[in-house]
Amino acid sequence: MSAKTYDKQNPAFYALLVALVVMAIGPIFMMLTTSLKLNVDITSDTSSLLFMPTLHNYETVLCDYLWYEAPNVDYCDKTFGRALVNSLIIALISTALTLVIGCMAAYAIVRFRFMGRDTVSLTTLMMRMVPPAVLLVPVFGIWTFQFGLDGTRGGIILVYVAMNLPFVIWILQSFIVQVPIQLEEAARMDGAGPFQVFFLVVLPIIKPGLAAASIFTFRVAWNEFLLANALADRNSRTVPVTIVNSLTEYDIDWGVIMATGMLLAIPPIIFTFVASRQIITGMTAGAVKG
Amino acid sequence: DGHGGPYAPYAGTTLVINVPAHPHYNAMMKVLPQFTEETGIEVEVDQLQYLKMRERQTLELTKDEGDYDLISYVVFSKADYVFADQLENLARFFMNPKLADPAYDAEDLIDGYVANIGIAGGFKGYLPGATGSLFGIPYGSETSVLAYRKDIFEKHGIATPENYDQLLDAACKIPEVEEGMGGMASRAASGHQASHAFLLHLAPLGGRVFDDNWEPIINNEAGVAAANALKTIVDCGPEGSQTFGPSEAAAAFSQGQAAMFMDSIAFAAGFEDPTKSKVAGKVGYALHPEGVRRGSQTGGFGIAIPKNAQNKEAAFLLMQWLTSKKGDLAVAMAGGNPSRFSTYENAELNAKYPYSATFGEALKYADPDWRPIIPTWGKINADIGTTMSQVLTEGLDPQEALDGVAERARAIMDEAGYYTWQ
Amino acid sequence: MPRITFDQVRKAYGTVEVLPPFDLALNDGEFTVLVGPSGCGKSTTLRMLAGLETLSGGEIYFDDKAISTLEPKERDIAMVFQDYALYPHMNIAKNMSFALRLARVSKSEIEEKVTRVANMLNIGHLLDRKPAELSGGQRQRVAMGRALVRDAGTFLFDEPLSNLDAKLRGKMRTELAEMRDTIDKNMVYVTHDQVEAMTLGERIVVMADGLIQQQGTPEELFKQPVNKFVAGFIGSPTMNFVDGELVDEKGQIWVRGDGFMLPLSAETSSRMKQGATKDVTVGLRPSSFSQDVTTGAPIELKVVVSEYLGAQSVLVTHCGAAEVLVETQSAAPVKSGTIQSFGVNTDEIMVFDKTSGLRL
Amino acid sequence: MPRITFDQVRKAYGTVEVLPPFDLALNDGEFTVLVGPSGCGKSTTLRMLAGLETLSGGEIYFDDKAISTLEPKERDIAMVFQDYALYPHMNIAKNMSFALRLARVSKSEIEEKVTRVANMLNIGHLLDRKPAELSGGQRQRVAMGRALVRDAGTFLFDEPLSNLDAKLRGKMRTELAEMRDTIDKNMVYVTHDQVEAMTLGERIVVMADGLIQQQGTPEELFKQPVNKFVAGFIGSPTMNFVDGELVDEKGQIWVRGDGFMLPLSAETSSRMKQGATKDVTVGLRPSSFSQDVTTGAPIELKVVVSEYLGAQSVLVTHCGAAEVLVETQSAAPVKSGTIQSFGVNTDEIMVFDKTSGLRL
Amino acid sequence: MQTANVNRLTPYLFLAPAAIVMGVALLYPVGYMIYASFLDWNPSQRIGEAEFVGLRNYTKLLTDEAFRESFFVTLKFASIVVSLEMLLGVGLALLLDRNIRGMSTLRTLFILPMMIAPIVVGLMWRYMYHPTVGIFNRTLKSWGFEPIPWLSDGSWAFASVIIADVWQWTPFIFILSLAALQSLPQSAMEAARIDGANGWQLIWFVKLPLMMPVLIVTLLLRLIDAFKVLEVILVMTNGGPGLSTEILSLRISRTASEFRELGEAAAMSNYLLILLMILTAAMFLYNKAMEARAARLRAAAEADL
Ligand SMILES: Nc1ncnc2c1ncn2[C@@H]1O[C@H](COP(=O)(O)OP(=O)(O)OP(=O)(O)O)[C@@H](O)[C@H]1O
Ligand SMILES: Nc1ncnc2c1ncn2[C@@H]1O[C@H](COP(=O)(O)OP(=O)(O)OP(=O)(O)O)[C@@H](O)[C@H]1O
Ligand SMILES: [Mg+2]
Ligand SMILES: [Mg+2]
Repeated sequence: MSAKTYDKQNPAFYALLVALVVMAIGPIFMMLTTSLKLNVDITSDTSSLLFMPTLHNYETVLCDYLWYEAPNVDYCDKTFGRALVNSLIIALISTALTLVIGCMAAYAIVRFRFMGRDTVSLTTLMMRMVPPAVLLVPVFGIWTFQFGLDGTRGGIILVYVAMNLPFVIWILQSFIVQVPIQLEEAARMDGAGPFQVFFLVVLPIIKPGLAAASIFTFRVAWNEFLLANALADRNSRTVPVTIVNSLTEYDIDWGVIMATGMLLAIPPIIFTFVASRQIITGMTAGAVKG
Repeated sequence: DGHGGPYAPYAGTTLVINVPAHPHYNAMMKVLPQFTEETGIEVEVDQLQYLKMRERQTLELTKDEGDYDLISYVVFSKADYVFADQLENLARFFMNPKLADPAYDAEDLIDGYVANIGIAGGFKGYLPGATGSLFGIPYGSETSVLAYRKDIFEKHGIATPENYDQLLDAACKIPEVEEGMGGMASRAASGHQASHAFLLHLAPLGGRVFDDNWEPIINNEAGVAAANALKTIVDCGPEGSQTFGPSEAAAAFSQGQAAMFMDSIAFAAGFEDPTKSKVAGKVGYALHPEGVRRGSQTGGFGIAIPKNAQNKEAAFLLMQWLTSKKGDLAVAMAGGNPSRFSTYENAELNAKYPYSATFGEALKYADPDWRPIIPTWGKINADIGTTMSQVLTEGLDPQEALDGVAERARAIMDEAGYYTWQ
Repeated sequence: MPRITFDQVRKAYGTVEVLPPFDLALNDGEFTVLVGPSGCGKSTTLRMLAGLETLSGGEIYFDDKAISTLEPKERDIAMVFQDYALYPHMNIAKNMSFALRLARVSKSEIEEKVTRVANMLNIGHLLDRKPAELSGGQRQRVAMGRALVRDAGTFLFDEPLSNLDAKLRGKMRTELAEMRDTIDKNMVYVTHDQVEAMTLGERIVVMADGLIQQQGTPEELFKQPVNKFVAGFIGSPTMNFVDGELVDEKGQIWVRGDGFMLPLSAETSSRMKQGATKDVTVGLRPSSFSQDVTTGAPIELKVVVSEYLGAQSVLVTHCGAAEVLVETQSAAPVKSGTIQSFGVNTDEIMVFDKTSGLRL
Repeated sequence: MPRITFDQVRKAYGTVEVLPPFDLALNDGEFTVLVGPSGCGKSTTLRMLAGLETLSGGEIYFDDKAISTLEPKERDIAMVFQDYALYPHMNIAKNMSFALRLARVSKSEIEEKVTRVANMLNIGHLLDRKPAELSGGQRQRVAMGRALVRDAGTFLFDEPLSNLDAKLRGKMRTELAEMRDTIDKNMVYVTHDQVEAMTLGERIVVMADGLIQQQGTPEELFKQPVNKFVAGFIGSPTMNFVDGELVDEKGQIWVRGDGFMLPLSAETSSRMKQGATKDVTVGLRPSSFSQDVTTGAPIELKVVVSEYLGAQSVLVTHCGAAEVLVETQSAAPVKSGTIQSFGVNTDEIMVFDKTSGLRL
Repeated sequence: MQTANVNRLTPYLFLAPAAIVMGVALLYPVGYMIYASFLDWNPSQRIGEAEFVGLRNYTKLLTDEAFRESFFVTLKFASIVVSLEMLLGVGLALLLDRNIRGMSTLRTLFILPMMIAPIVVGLMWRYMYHPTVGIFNRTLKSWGFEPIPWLSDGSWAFASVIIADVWQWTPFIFILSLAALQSLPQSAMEAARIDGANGWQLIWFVKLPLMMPVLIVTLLLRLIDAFKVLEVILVMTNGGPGLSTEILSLRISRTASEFRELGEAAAMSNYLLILLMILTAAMFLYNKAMEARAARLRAAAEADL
């Protein structure tokens, strides 16, 4: 691979490229710098790139988790740390569950010709169309009065799994159809039962698809606000909910908000860097073959 | 464990209360430990942005068993909650000798607030009257005052506005004489904020949304005058005023971009905090200027016990403790907004917060009928808000705008059955 | 090593009957090749035998035991797939031992078997690699090894060579032929390539359109095809078919067509006499022509294209309107466009009923 | 129809030189085939000619005009790609006329040309279809048609048949051969299949590892290969190579090896005498053996596998330790495991230098 | 025949978890919602207490000016953002479809905007659009230009909202188009070059048509999401000024929580759903028909050889 050659491009092209990159990540960079500024610097008229970076805002956000007493945090809102833990638990568990369940369903649909791929694709698109704002009240009502799941992490996980399933099934199908059926037949000849075939042969082979799907599920489960806001009680609240709740009418603390925003953005950013290749294949597989 | 008296049976109970993220309730958080220490009752606080809090409560109160023992509600939620029979009538508790504190002195509570926030079922359904009863107690209630830059006003020899003419003159004069500074920072963002800003001027200028027969009169002269006043203020205000929510407006003022700010008293503490404000110490406070009458905002929050609460008695005890003379003073000293006349008269408080006297004075003019607190208000409020926003940003004619609002409001009221008896 | 018997087995997908009821008996220890054009139902037959496909009717017996409802793993069968179907995420050792591991064979035994088979197939040094890191031929051997390691009674092959390039295919074919001679198991081999069928099969079953056309040894099929289909299918280049009519001239029967008149051998003639058909199709193998006109009945053909291959040439010629392929052992290319005379070996002329296609 | 000359053309990807500098001249109007094993640089050569790949050095001349910096469209060439490269979104008519439309040829002329070529290729009825709606062979013809319609001076083909199945490939090959004879253009054809090269090429250029090994007519290559590589590459089944040594016995030169001793023909001998080498590799074509022992020098071989093909058999035999393929015109299968005697046509024996591989 | 039974049940076993979860937690609430659109239901009521009003919510909406306005805003918003994003995304992809070092890193960077929570994106842009402290107006001022009323003027606010959405979602289209481009058959491109196509002709006649299937799916996905944008606008403008940025999903959410009219909100989203479904179904049917035709003709082609 080291012998791979690249075309030479003219400098204008690179200039354009730099401009595009700045446009794409400029706002994120700005969020980062703002989160490192004191409020006085943020709201002062005189803008400058020269400022004293400070971790003050992060101290405020994470006050509960500091091993030292932050000197300038006058009032500690303990909810952020808890929300971070909730977000992680909810996002990870719902992602894992969605993948396993979705993968099994996609497999059944592809292999056993249950209903057409089209039905699933259509359902997926339809489900994507339902605005969460509308689902909110029915979901709350059902979760509360019929399932008794309100306020629990389990309840939130259930919605997220359900919300993400259609899309995951859709994406994974295109990966599973690519698994040669002969592999499964070979495994059957080798004496494997249906579940052995699935877990020992199919699942390991579609790992890239799983990775791609996981990123999308994670993104939704991590960022979702409306349903989490309705379903979570104070113990199961997630980070987006806490962010919105910290926007008071009386004083918007941009520094703290940007710091929270940064903290919220970090996991997806890491995810993106780790698995960017998979995201692309996943998206394209889903889109192109859908 | 040593907690005697009325609190003994409830020591060890944990109450869960739901309150907004608001300076007053931040102050409350500072006094709660005192309550726990005195009574042995633990309190867990769930703090939310107030509109989200309202959404959450709407859902929460429909449950059979609620999470919250005590809720703080936005004043206009009173109509919804009471109408849906989701709040406890406080009579039950005040009648209970084991719970009611004889020294409570309910008369000391600011009556405008009690009428506005606490009582339902009387005149027009949401005002006191022979048929009314008490469902909540004001806590963190607010009225509007005029905050202005003493230094700027002095520099240019402008007098503190006493009436609307002076106010509007000052608002537009300042940008001319003080470069880069707007006259008054006001809320104006589309929706609730613009509506709020409009109502702020409607009452003093003699207007009402409905007359006593529920006919919309928002489009009468007073209404148009209020709209024009708001437009003048916003046009002469600091840059970008048209999208200001209260926080941006307050920030504009505290960063020195506006010379006046007329809004809730709750902002005062922020202006005086030198870590956040550049104008600390330079701000003077005055009564909401008079139009054809005085009529300042009644708003803010009250506290109530949900029907589906699980520790109602203990919740009542907390409620009573918080709104008692002692509790009110404590929260005021911590930076909250008192709800009792006696607190405003307290010398200690006045020493710490010099503006308290002005606020106490302002409260006498708090107008309980500042806005109609009826279930259809949400829709009408939103309509006023978007229409006002159009007046402010798209040059829609105020009369035309308000005529439209009136027409739509009438349709809404009609549908809701307000004209059944006519 | 059971004796395998298909008894009135049929297969339909929905309403489409792809295999009408048929009987087939495979002798114990024999290497049987199912051959036929694409889509004729060879794979389906094999897969029913393997248990990967259900029967729509009839029964398959292993000796006297009906097995049609058994799971694949209960049939004591190993199978080599067309595209090898190696598990891409397992290395070669794991691939080969998968079945044994599922069957909970002891570690040491697995190790021993895998090593033995791998060495036999010359892939012992590849055991740690993943399938993607192997060449086509190596993968082919692994696929074979995976089947062999199981030591099953019956081995099934579904076109195992068709994914290889021509050179490798030839080589693997030879290896398979050697293996056929050393391993004494039931082997059923599916292919659509008649060369493979001829070189590998001890017995060949020719299928077309879901019907068994003929079964027999390679020689029988080549020399005594029962119909035009088999005659055309077996042999390369394919047999030429030209329409003609039978002419009886003084006891000697001739076939006459557009541009030729050939005498039939005595043996063929004798059979002809019984049939009343006059309109026939004449089958001539490209190898039946000789450039030495004296060695047979003379015929004149116009050479259209000459494909020079070194040791021999294939000539595309026209005989009247019909195209006729001729294989010559020429030492030099033949010029195209010329008219050449050939001698036809009359013993090798075959005559088919023009309508039914049956050999007369 | 320009005369095409490669002058010291070379190609490197990064630091890897895939084609060292080489010269090559293609005669005007000739059908030239570039043939060689996979990866030897055939496509690269063709693509440099087409202008799809830049040269790393040297120059290509059309007659006397240097063209290496011209865009493909300025070179007056048409190309048929291995995977046909039809535009999937255009119907066949549009596909064929694309180049003409880009060149702003008038509608009526386009129509006329497309119809003519389509009819010639027998795809006239498909003009409204999209490529996805065609079978492999039809697509192949469309690809050809797209090139033909352009009436370019030079036609390039990059393995145009390799995506077809064996039967269709044979058929298309014949059609191509017919076309070759009717269309008088420069044609450069790339393939790795020596059969295609032999049957199609008027001139064949054999490449290996980026080097041109030999060029010449099919017959020259078959009969007079310059080295072991060409000898082994051309001809099917491939030539057998066995190590041996030259023995001079009373003026008659023999090659002796493990299990054989064969006399060389006078002509070969005469050349041998000049060379001092004793250790040689003997090349024997499978077709040089005859079952009739009297027709040549006798040799005894042990038959390991017999591949019966009907008209002939290919025998895999052992001569000492070496494997030797023998092609026989047998009427019946040969039993494997037996030892057979053959006569070797000594005229066809070739001798190669054991180390350099050059033919002696 | 126990094994046979297991076999017949296998597909159901694999499907069951997904079916149960989706049925219980997705279809059921959606059905609930559809039912709700026939009710006069405020969120303080339980569904059983709500009054059945038939189609009243639907007919009322038809005459509701604010709804029509916001329907129009939605269409305007969706069509503008989607066309802008398609234009930019595809254009960039065509531009950047080159063999350059670091392409994968670049792609990763371009993905970042869409991985960030909508709430955060809204806040970020709201901060940048801030009339005084926002980076845009600051920069404008420092260069001596008039500041722009980003969010305080109806048309500007609409533009601002579009800019934010374009920022966040152009990468999505860019990446899909780039992937599509890079998987196009290379030889078709070469064939076109040999056929004499120049750069633009290559793009116009070959690349774009070949990317079309991917572009259509991308367009569909984007369109659906554009109809659902909520949090970003909510945070940035809350629909204002006036109704200038009040897209339907925002209005739905406000109708549910501010106006407390669940039935009406449900009816609104059903309107939206119907619109989207018509679009999608049309596209699907068209695709199906094309595929079927192709398959039929190919079968015919194989047969006649
Ligand atoms: N699942 C199926 N549904 C309907 N028809 C099928 C199915 N599988 C196979 N067929 C049909 O059954 C017939 C026989 O198929 P089979 O795969 O056995 O052919 P084959 O002889 O193996 O061909 P090939 O040489 O191409 O592999 C074909 O006509 C095929 O179209
Ligand atoms: N873009 C490239 N970068 C580096 N090496 C390349 C590139 N393209 C081709 N090569 C190398 O150049 C050599 C010649 O390739 P080329 O495609 O010409 O072979 P070929 O003779 O056409 O083979 P085939 O018959 O497989 O098509 C090969 O070794 C190949 O690996
Ligand atoms: Mg098959
Ligand atoms: Mg090549």
